Amino acid sequence: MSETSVSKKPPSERPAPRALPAGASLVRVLAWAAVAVVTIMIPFYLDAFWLTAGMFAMSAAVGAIGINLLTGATGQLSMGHAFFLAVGAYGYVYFSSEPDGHLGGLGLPTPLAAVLAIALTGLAGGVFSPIAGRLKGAYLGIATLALIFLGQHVLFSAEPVTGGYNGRAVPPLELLGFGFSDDTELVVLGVPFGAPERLWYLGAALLVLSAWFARGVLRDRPGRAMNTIRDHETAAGVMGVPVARYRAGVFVLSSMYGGLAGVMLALSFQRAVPEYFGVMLSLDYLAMIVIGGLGSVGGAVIGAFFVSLLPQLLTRYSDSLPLVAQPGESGFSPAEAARVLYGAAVVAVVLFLPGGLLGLASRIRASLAGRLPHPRDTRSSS
Amino acid sequence: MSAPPPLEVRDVTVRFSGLVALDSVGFTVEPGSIHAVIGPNGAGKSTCFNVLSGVYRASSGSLRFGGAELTKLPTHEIAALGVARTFQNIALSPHLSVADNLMLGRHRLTRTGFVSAGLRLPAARRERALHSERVAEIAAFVGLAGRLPVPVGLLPYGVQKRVELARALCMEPRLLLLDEPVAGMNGGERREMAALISAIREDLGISLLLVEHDMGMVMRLADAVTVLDFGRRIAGGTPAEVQRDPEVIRAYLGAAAEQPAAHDEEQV
Amino acid sequence: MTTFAELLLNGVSMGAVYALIALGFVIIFKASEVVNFAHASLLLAGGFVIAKLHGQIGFWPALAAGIAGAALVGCLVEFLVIRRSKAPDHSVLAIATIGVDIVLATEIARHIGTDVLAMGDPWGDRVVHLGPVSIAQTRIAALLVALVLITAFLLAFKHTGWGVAMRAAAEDGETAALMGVRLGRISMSAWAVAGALAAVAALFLAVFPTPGMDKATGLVALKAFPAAILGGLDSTTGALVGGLLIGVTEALMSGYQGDLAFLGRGIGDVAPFLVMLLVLLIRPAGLFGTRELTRV
Amino acid sequence: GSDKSADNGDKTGADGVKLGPGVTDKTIGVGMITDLTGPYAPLGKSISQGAQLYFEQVNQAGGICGRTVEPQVRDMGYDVQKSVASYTELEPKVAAFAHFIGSATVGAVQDRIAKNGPLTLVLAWSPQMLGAKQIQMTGTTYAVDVINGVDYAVKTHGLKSGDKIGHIYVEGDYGVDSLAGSTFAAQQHGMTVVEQKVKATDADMTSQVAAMKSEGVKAIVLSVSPKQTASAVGVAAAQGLNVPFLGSNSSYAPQLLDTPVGPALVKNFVVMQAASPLSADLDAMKKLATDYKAKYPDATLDNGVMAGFTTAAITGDALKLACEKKDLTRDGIISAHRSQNAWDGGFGSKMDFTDVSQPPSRDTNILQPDKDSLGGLKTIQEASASDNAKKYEIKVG
Amino acid sequence: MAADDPLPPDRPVPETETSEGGGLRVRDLRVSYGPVQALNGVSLEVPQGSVVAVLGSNGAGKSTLLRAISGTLRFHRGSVPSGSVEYAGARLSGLDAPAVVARGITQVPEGRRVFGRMTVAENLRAGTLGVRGRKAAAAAREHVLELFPVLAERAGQRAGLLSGGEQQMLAIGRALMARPRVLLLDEPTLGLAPLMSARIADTVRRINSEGTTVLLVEQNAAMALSLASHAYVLEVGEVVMSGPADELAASDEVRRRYLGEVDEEPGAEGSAPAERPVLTRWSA
Ligand SMILES: Nc1ncnc2c1ncn2[C@@H]1O[C@H](COP(=O)(O)OP(=O)(O)OP(=O)(O)O)[C@@H](O)[C@H]1O
Ligand SMILES: Nc1ncnc2c1ncn2[C@@H]1O[C@H](COP(=O)(O)OP(=O)(O)OP(=O)(O)O)[C@@H](O)[C@H]1O
Ligand SMILES: [Mg+2]
Ligand SMILES: [Mg+2]
Repeated sequence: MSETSVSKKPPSERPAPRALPAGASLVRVLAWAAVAVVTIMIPFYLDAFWLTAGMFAMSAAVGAIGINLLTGATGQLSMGHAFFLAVGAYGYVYFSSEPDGHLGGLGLPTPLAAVLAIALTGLAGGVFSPIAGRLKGAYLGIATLALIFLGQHVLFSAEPVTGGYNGRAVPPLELLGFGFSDDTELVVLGVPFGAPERLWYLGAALLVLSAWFARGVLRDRPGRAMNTIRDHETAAGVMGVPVARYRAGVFVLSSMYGGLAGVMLALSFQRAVPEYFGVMLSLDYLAMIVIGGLGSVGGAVIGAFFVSLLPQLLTRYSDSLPLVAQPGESGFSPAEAARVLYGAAVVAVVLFLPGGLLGLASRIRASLAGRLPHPRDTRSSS
Repeated sequence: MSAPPPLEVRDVTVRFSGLVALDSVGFTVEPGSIHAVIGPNGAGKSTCFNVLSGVYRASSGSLRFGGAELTKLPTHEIAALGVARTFQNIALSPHLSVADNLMLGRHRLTRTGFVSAGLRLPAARRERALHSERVAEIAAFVGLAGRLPVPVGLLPYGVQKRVELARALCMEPRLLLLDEPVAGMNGGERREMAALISAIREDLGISLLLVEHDMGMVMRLADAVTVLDFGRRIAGGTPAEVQRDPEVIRAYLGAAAEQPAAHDEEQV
Repeated sequence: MTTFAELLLNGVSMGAVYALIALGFVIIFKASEVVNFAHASLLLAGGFVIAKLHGQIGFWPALAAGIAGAALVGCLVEFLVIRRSKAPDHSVLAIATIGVDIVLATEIARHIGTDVLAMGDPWGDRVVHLGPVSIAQTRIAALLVALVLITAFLLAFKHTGWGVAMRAAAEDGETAALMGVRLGRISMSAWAVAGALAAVAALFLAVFPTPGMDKATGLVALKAFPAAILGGLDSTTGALVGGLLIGVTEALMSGYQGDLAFLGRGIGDVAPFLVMLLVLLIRPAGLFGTRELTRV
Repeated sequence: GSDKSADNGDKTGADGVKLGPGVTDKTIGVGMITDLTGPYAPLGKSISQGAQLYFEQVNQAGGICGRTVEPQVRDMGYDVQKSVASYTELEPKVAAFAHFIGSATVGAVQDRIAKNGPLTLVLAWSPQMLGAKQIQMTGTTYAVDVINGVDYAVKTHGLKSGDKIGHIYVEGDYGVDSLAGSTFAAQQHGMTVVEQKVKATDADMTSQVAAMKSEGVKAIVLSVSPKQTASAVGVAAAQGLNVPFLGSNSSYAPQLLDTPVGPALVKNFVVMQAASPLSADLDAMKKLATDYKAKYPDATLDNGVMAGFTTAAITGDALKLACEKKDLTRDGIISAHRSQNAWDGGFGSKMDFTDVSQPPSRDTNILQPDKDSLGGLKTIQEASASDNAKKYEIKVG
Repeated sequence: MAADDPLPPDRPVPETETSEGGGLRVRDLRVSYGPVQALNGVSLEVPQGSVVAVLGSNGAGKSTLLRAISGTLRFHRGSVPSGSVEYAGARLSGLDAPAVVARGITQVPEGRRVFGRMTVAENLRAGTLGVRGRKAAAAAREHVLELFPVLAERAGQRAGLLSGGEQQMLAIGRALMARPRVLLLDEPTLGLAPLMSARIADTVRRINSEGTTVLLVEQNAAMALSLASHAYVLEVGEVVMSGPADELAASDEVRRRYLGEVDEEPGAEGSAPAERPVLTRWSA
């Protein structure tokens, strides 16, 4: 509704947060413990396909958390996220690989390279801040779309750095002598631990860290400022929040998350290919936070897993159906079906789950925990 | 915190494409006083607030608050000087709890940045504890004690108005600008709000600049009144003087002033 | 020199087509503040119908059918998705249109398959020679059509009840309803119009100098984004100016890419976005967009 | 989940054949990673159909090594992530990949294949695909095709030293490598190249052609998509730029003949392609045509089918050879494959798989659009390698 | 929705002059926003041609009542479990807003809600969208501009930039453009200068004298009661009092709570300040 009206309309989404009964907190602890155990066990049971899929999902989750800080919490639509993933990925590759032939590189220790890559994305975000600080809504969204096209142009042209169209190999991360690759033999409890297994744990750790950090940001002073910029820019300024600087700041932060996601992605790909960092990827990220739930860390993570796993599952099991649709016969090929289903899923969530999957979850919890306070309880005079 | 400095408004002019919303307006808010700005709708009262808080830029003129010249400063730096305001149209974050909305008021008094918040550094923890205590105090003072965890959006309008006031108080202002604090309230609520405002002045000794159409309330609270009409200052002085001013009666009070039976008198 | 003139002319005429697409975005945006990512598939739908029918029923009827068809698809999207959405804000709805686009594009692509579909248009590959420079008749047609349509909508938005209702609905649905505006109809009409425009644009995208339409034709819609934005998302004039600007930039940049090699070859395709960024730096709401003036 | 602790190391089967990943006593898994939903979907469809057709015939003939071949197709929609996922999934289950479409998509897993992957037939013709024993391209590289083409043009259209030739190429290694070819050939003839790079999404070549025209080029090489070819040729015709066009092998599709520019194409456009055209007068080709028609009555036979069938056949022969050597381990299959130096499978063009750093051939057919011949192309110069093509040195990787 | 069930005996049955004239009639209306019960069993009657006022503190359910009549509850995810709304004997319940407008009932929404990005003139034009007839519209425009000359001066300005009061005038003017038979006003004097609220009051009288029925929701009880023939007091979703305006104006309860006159007994809100904790200055 227009800013000019005296807004008395209470938001109908999101029920009031209620202090959890003592039991609930215990339940929560147990739940988390369970999640932790499962995460640790998975590499012992699932094969490479699942682990790689998992790694994709986890890096997506990190990236999604980033864009949710920006788009969800601060209300700054960004379609350029893929660009920052690219910067992260290629930054890492360039910093870490030894120069060979026409391909350049700095040959730095891989952990350092990773950190620098993230810093670099932050820088890239900062360079964009004159725009990020001033624009909002659809305008910012499409302005950031430019980043994708510029980015891809550079990726294709700057061959010495990016290796051009076919990309270039990603040096495996090596932490304190432990390499995240298949090179060294490693067998744990009779299970061969190759790159996928090792990366799984790395991914999980990084995801937990970034989620924890983002949660901290959202729950404290910066988060409040961000939300107010989203809800009422002027009020934010009058309350002492330097709006433009904050917008730019959040933009930088979310780019750095993108950067980290890019590094993780590169590590699991083992090769960085420009093709990948296109518009579709950016849109997928938007889909993630909307499907998961805008503005929250949990939402980003759920959405990321949903969006990055769904198509893979659909294609994976596509051969349980007769594969190539016979020509002439007008039925879907399972692959097409997978794509359509994915699109439909996006639509469905937006339509029927305001607040996304997370919103659904919390609404269920709310309806279990009881009803909203009666107006009586929220009355002025009584 | 010492007594606030005076606020000196000197022939401030604000133009919007075509129309002059403020036409070389000038007045002074004495330290620790309640100064009311009244005038017909569209006279320029809110505009006046908006230049004071940096939302609009004055085309000319000066706004001195203590040592500072406000006309050149961006909103957040004005806030940093201890100038707080409420809005004529509620401007809260509906999804955030009352507590969070109030905590936003502490923004200028706190330091926690992305890093320390993200890493939950002890400094951030300490700061949060310290300030939420104060927020609770202020909430109790304004009568929001029970409501801290409730999302603002679910509160009735009258209560939201008080959250606005509380948020402004949380900035620990030295100058507080209230734009129609009792609009949309019924008699009982108006009386409460009035009491609240004078309590603020007594307890904190800060200066208040008040825009209100409820004459009864203005008469009761204000130490001095400035009357605007079509962006020009047409009268000023004590409430009594202003109320008798024929110009003011013509432009603003209308019949209301003569016949005490009219509702405004009785509002308080 | 002749090259320059030729490139310029070509840019202008291509720009006209971008303008038509941009206008589609603008209308949806005005009516519902949604950035419509499904526009690409509206294009495909319209073009597909024209291409399939012109054989049997002749070009003009086919064109009419295509326009109707795309409009219908637009209506369906509105009726099945936009109207049903409980989405809290517009950027969320925009995401929904992404989903819609995936579904539609996949489905239509499946029907198009490998084919390159000709439009059977009357202009063929005839070109008009203006002195040394030559320009395709199709492009002149595009330019004229764009000018006419855009002026028409400019007037419609300003002066017809439909236009007022549309803007009212976009800004505050509840209040618009209180004025007796039938939100459903308004937004549906907007989508229908956008679809119709898409069909027209599709026609000009797929006729000479391009051999016909295939399933990638829709991608051109992406190029219309910068056009719509730098013109101003809610401005019909903006759509035109933006479109032309993009068209010309692109034509010149790719025509002279030999001299601009230092920017990396193929700069022609990114140039539009560079221009857009420059404009936005100076005018955050685009050239003709109404900037959000809020007051408190 | 799958039983992880079971190591995928080589075992020996009942019949004494050494078995590698994807091979059991009953079956041989063969993977195909293709594009059924992305930009190359139509091509991908024909390719997998071609391959399926081959393996069906093989299985009907009793399979390979007494084992039935189990083709496993995955669609990666030309998406890099999906392609990585598909490879990761199939890699442990298959003895070889009968085809793997696309440069970027292969590129994403190239290093992993080169490390310990199975024999992989790639449908991408950039030099990056050379150098690893596991990775095998068919025919020759983009560059060599173009060189042959330019030499042909010089021969037939009397281009001479000092002339300019234009080259419109699409972003990516298809374009880049082709450009390398034209540049090399031009140097050899003392000519210069006028470059115009386009994006895959560009549909209108007017600006590019205008630029060419103003440069006064004598011939134009097209390393673009069929649609872009049509636009370029059409515009040139309309603007009276009457020069020969030389198209790389993926720049043409028979469907173009039905579009308004059909005539112009027939008039002055030729395609350079390593594989023989479907219209070639070869028994194998005819058989393929009939079999395909039989299995997919209302599908159109195109180069895709042919390519899919050929790669499948190469894979099949490698497996058969390995079987004779009683070694179906990865290394067994690969070395069996690499031992062949004149594979032709009845499809005309001979291929030499022994040198991992070279394409299996340097021959190119010069073909001309033609409505009446199968696949819309007829031969105007039989497969051969020009001197320049022979001496052109291919930089691996 | 339960069809018109008879009024529960415990509720004060409004004794109305011309109820057969079939004005606006609300019967035992319940409204809930999800879990929030905003109205539980409200009945009231607005006879043709009368002015009826609804008083009540914040959150009492006044706006909800109007939304239920004008069919805009759906915009707030509100639902009507039971009860009915009738106008001139025909059921309104279940109709959507445009249908209600078509029956000559127009609401001025709470908080102005002018179309900020459109000009004042366009806002007025928007007011006519629900009704037919160009000439009628022109006449209505005359009438409105005569009531609020400011709107003529600002005709070209974007409504979002008007002052609070100007916006309020515009909102009312916009509603009058539809020449409604029943006008629902939600806090029309909100934020208006005394002179201006007096003007609004006159306006209401005038349009009422021109035959428009008015249902007036007001915080400004004094003004409301001076305008209305009949009034209802709403608290927490229920009618707690109702009767002729003058009688209500005389009742202590109303005088204390809504007219805000201080009476001496402590304990009421009057003494709220006494309970208020002292706020010390912040030092840190
Ligand atoms: N941003 C703006 N652009 C253009 N005109 C404006 C702007 N803000 C205010 N105005 C105009 O300036 C004049 C003063 O507005 P202002 O809001 O200060 O009035 P006010 O005294 O607050 O009235 P009210 O008591 O109704 O709130 C009005 O005529 C208004 O239309
Ligand atoms: N959209 C909504 N979602 C949830 N609760 C709502 C909604 N709108 C109103 N309410 C609740 O319903 C009750 C009645 O609201 P309503 O706005 O009708 O009160 P009111 O009498 O108009 O108050 P005011 O004087 O502030 O306008 C209040 O408790 C309010 O919190
Ligand atoms: Mg004001
Ligand atoms: Mg209300």
